[in-house]
Amino acid sequence: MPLLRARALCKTYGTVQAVRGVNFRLDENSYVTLLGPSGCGKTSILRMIGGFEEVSEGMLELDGKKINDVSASARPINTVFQSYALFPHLSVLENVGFGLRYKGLSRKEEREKARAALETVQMSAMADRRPRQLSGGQQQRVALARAIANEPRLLLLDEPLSALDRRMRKDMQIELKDLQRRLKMTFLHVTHDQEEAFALSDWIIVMRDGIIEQQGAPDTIYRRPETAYVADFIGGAACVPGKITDTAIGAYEIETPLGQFATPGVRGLKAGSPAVLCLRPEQLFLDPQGRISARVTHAVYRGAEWLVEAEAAGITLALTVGHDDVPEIGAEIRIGFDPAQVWIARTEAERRADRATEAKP
Amino acid sequence: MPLLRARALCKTYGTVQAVRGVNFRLDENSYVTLLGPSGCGKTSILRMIGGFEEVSEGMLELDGKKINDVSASARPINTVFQSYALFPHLSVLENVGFGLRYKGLSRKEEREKARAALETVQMSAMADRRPRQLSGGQQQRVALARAIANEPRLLLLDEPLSALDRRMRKDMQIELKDLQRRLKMTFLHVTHDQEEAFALSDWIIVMRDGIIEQQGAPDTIYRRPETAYVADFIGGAACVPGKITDTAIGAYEIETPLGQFATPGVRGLKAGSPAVLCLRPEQLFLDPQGRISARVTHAVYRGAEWLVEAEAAGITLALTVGHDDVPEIGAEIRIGFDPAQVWIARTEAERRADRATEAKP
Amino acid sequence: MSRLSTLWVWAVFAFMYLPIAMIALFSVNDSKIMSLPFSGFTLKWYAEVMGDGRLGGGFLTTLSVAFPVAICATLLGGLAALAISFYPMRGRGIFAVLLLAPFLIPKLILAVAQLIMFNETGVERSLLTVIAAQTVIVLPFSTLVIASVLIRIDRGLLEAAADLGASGLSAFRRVVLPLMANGLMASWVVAFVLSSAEYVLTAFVSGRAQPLSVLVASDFRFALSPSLNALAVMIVFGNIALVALAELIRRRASKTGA
Amino acid sequence: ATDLLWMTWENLAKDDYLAPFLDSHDVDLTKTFIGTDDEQFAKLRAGGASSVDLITPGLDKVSYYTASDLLQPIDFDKVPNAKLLYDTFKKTDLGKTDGQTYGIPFYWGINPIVYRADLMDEEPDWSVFFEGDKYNGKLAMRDYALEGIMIAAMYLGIPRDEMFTMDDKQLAEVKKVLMIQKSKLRTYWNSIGDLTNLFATGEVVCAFSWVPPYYDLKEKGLEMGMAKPKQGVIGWCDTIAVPKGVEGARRDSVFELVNYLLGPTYGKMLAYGGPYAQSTSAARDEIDPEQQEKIFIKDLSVMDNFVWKQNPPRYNDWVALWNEVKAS
Amino acid sequence: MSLRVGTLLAAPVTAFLLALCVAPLLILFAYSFFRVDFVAISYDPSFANYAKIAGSATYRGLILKAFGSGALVVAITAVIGYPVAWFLAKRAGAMKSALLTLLLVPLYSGDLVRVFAWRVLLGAEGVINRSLIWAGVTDAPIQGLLFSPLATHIALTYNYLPFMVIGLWLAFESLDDAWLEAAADLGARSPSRFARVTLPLTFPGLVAGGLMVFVMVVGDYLTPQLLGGASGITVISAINDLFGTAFDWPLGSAIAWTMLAILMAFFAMGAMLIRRSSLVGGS
Ligand SMILES: Nc1ncnc2c1ncn2[C@@H]1O[C@H](COP(=O)(O)OP(=O)(O)OP(=O)(O)O)[C@@H](O)[C@H]1O
Ligand SMILES: Nc1ncnc2c1ncn2[C@@H]1O[C@H](COP(=O)(O)OP(=O)(O)OP(=O)(O)O)[C@@H](O)[C@H]1O
Ligand SMILES: [Mg+2]
Ligand SMILES: [Mg+2]
Repeated sequence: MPLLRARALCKTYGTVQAVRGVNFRLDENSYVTLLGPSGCGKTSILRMIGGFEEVSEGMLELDGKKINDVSASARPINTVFQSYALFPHLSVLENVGFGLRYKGLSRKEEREKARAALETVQMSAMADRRPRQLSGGQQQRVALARAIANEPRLLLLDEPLSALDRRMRKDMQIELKDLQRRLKMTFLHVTHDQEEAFALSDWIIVMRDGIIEQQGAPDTIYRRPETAYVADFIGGAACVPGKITDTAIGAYEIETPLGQFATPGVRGLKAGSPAVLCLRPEQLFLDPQGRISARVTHAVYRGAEWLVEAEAAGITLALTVGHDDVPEIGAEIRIGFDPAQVWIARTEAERRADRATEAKP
Repeated sequence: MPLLRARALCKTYGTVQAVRGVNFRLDENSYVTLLGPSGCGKTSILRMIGGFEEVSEGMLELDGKKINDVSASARPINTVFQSYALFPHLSVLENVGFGLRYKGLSRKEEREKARAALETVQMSAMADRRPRQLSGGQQQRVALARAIANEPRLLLLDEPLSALDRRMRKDMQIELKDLQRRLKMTFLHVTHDQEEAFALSDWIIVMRDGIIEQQGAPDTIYRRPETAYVADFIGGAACVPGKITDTAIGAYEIETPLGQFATPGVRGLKAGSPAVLCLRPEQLFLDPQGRISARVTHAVYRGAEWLVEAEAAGITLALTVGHDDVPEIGAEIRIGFDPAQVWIARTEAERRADRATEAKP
Repeated sequence: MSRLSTLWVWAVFAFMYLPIAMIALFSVNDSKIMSLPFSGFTLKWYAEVMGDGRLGGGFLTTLSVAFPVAICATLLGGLAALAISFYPMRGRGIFAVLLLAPFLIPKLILAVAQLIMFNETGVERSLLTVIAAQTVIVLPFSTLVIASVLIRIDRGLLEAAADLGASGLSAFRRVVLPLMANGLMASWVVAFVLSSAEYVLTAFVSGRAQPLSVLVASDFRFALSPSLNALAVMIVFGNIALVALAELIRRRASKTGA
Repeated sequence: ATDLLWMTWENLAKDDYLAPFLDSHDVDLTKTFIGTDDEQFAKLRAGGASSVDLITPGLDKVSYYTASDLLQPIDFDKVPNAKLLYDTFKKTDLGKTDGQTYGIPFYWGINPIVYRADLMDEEPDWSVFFEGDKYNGKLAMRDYALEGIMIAAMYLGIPRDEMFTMDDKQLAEVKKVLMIQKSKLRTYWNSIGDLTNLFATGEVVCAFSWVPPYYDLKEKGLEMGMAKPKQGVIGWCDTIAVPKGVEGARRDSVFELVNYLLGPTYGKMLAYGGPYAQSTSAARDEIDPEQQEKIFIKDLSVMDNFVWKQNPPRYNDWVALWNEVKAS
Repeated sequence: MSLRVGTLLAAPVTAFLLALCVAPLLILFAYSFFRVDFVAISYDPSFANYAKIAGSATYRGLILKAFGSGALVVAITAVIGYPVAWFLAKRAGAMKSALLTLLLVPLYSGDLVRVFAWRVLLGAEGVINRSLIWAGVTDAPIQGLLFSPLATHIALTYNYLPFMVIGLWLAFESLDDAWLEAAADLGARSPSRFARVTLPLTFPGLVAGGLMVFVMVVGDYLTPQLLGGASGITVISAINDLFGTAFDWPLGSAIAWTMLAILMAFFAMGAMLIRRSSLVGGS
């Protein structure tokens, strides 16, 4: 039995449909991320699970029991808020110990437990400070300690790292992942940063406009995107529109403005139906024999390599290039790729049509 | 003559020394980024240049003339504020036209110029909206249009992209770079995101704790970091402490816990002095014949590849690994690299000592 | 929890309007005495108020005091609010205490003190002294109202204006003033209302011309005419109408974006 | 027109009383009403005399004003009706300083006990405020030190000539009975409108009062009684006085008004409207005997039995005592 | 932007307040050292008046009573006002400013008119007593409803509740909901949330609203006088008496200044409390 299950979960604010029927499950001892652009409904889902927002429609089950109407304070779920929401009038230690008051512990046990939680996030030295005397990263750890001190079954994290600089974020990612492994809790982490999602998750739920576009293991999401949207959002893939011409076993044949290719893809595409060919920057390479001829429009330095943008038959392709091979802007280049490595996904239009028929029965 | 020059610039707030004597120049028609972690003094520098904050010590020169005491409104410098600071009571067009009132233009010219600036950022269609009716990205463009409509010599941008999600940020980066090229203005862009700095800049100034750690072309910064701090902050390099044993021509010989290597490095290191060997993740590879023996501690999925962390002689090394080669956690691996490609930088301690002697005369 | 508090809020509002309801009932009660039981419906008390030349004159006096008080208080309050919340200044703490002082001094004490001062300095009591005295006690309110609007204005907008070439004055005129307009309006209404209701201070410092509030108070000494109830009802509903008007203006303004 | 401001009691300045004067004179009259004599004095003293043209101080209080140099002497040449003053008022020293009259007696009356005849068995006297507990919580007393202490003194039987110069021992006695009185009161009343309301709502059945509520409430159908206590009846007289700063045309108009106020037209209206007695005999003959009886001018000798209010030399102590009782 | 702009703006306001608020109070202060002789003020300074106040059980008692009343009404309005302020700040939405003003509007009916409305409501034969008798709760009217400290405090609560609500409302406006959610998240039920989070974090508003209410209650002499019955005297009405009836301005001034000094002490204490708690709380 999964720890938590969301069934046809909906959230409506007045006339705004923020979450429009999502289904997912969170297993025990797993790290799940909710990934999607701003405004897609991630926070709304988290807040319903936390109990801060009423479920408009659908159901939330914890251990198989409906918890729609259980109050926030009664759920074995804790949250690390995006803004940390540390109590400014309490010391770090008191913040961390806040929830332990309701566990029937003695004051001494309370303090000990809070200290242990602070230890876990390596913040024991600052136990007596006030939140405002801490840096952003330190506050974040206190928020984390406060949430884990309560030993919840499920820990919710709402973009906990978005305020940190890149390096600090990387360090915290590693700490979070370690912590989840050590404590064997389930973490549900909201982010709009795909790299963060990859770094952390056992399972990724990609959202858009209140619905789930795709969910699966990180590798599946990255390598087998179901829709052009996921391919673009996750891998920065160029999505070349085309039409399936053949559905031979193991691969599709697709006809695109860039040529015809035999390539694996999502299941269920039919001959004659439109589809997109997803080409990620690191799958493309400069190749004098390449089948695609393109004109360079931009070249962006990225430290370890360059990201070159080129236009071919009206389509913008991006590819990564080593320092020594960067072409001039405006140059004609030829681009190659291995058709067996790229992927065919559904078009947005078709995906929407599918969803409509799905929804009916 | 450079457009702007900062000489021994300092900013003190009460007892806080936010900027502690920085020297740099901005050339005409260049894109410069100020890069550094939170609180290092980036905004303070920008605000002194913009004229919103008094210079505590040192000098700012524009075209060779001191501008310390010129008021903000009299400087040919405009700013794109982090929070955009659009006037909520004015329409988009009126916002963009705001500064033109002080240029002695007729109302008609004013409107035309504002429209042209909106055209530049592709926002003409929204000329009559109020700022609150725009999305974050659109607001950002209006802020940009407002700043460039005044045709400043120098445009200051304070983390203009930090509020956007990753995909939108990438798009805006390309637009900004294009704009700077087309308008031939000088842009000074503040960020704490090294990728953003690389994507945009002709020149990067890396700051830390109110001082400049290093400045130079992006490639120099990336490939020839002067200090361990820059190597780590910019390239995520592992910095292995060691001691220079030989200063043969073209390369140093360095003795480290991982072994002895002959490697290029920053100028001026002497035999016997401490130094650090900087190993960036993409420079390391799994190699059964590799000289370094390590134990895997973490593996993080990053989509295109994995980032594996391993410990060797008490030092944590990170390396990127393809999907199919990811070792188990805890496994013993051997790591290799090409000594000619890596780099030796100064230790933090030495850098500080240098700075002290620099400061004296 | 939420339902309970809603109930509580309604109860509190009911409590606040309970005496008003009584006043309204007795303003149409056909008896000169304000006591139960009711004796029938009449509008004659309203007619009496309308027809009372003295009250009418008092009403005009009230207006001729309330308008300038509202303007002065809003003007001074605007300056004070700007000084305290928008433009940095030295000695802000002391200034804030000074601003709050009239609020913290029992009105009667202030009234007596002012009366003595006017007498000692030979200032004739007149509508001017009433206006000045009322402005003093309305000032903390109008400052508060305007400051609460100013606080919400992003200081960055001033910098943006300077950045675009606007001088301090021009930035004020083109940015701050339009953005604080709602606050000024609200302050004006609050000041007007407070001024027209004030009588402890007014009774002391008014000279020959007597505002309505003072007349009502002196009338009460002798005969509790129900027409005073009618007057109160008219004032309350007049105020509700004013407030509704201000609200309407605010809504319209916020729709257009300010 | 000449603008005049008259500071007075509301029931003296009804529009119809003044209409004949205003119709025949080019005067714009504004009235401002007072609640107590002392308030009138405090306002004038603090705010200066110049702000008012005509005031209505109590006869006992005129010395306050003259000592503060706030009044000008009455110009009897301009007030022919002053010749008609009753002898008592002609003879009294009150209102005069150095032989000059500053406050000319204007109207007078008594402060009786008013009670709800339907709710009280017998006519009360002052002792109802000090003895027995039948009417506990149903009584009211004016919140005014001078009268409050005078009543206690009358109840205690302190002679009239000692009343205003009581020594500490007598005052202590007074204080003791006032404390008893306080425990019997529903409340102290502050204005006559306030008291009328108290009677009408049934909160109070008996109070030391002024005359108007008796007639007002009777008119409204309540069974009211008015008692003149046998221990002594408090008599009062208010004067008209002209503040010092009034000069020129305004002064002329003011004295014309004063003369009118002491004349027959006004006197008659006051007798029926108030009902109050004027201090002159100008209108006496035009008033029918029943009304004369009401305002005590049928047999003028009653005036001799009144305890006229005076200004006690130790008034500050009286006020302090009164406050002590109230605060206890 | 130099400091001078703010100073320039503050100058006219400062001058105005110095002339019309501070100066009169200073004159009053000077008077408090003089003596009255019949109706003449004699200008030989002494501390006699202050000594008199210190020596008088009556005045000491009255000052104490005023502060007691103030504290009581502050407590009552705080209890009543908290949910209202919370509702206005967090639940009222677009109706916020309309509701706030509707809360204030009844006060414009005038103190005096309202006093008599209270008499009709609370009187022995008033609305409430009649209702109670009709409902069979009592068979005789409750006399103590009117002309009692109870009546005074009901009306005082009524008069100043809106000011407490305004103070608290301002504090609630800057109280981030996230803190309450965090508390709920950690298992705190609503009473505990209130005690451990809401109360400490809205404390500055409580102090500000409390000070306003306190001062106004202390200064209100009409309400106790007209509704409080035989014990309705207050220190302010005593001051009023001294200025009016007894013409003892110096003593009145001295009592007024004693009051002011104590109030200022309270104010300073309140300011300190706010500063301390905003050092701790706020953001
Ligand atoms: N209280 C609310 N009332 C009305 N609309 C709301 C409310 N909260 C959220 N929304 C809307 O619901 C949608 C989803 O909001 P949500 O906060 O869940 O997005 P999100 O995915 O968390 O975005 P972000 O990454 O920007 O935090 C948005 O369009 C938002 O405007
Ligand atoms: N007005 C101020 N008063 C006091 N200290 C200040 C003030 N402004 C900035 N500081 C301090 O000066 C230092 C530099 O601040 P600055 O804003 O320049 O940093 P930054 O590099 O822009 O950081 P971030 O990336 O977080 O914006 C910080 O330690 C900050 O706390
Ligand atoms: Mg969110
Ligand atoms: Mg900054």
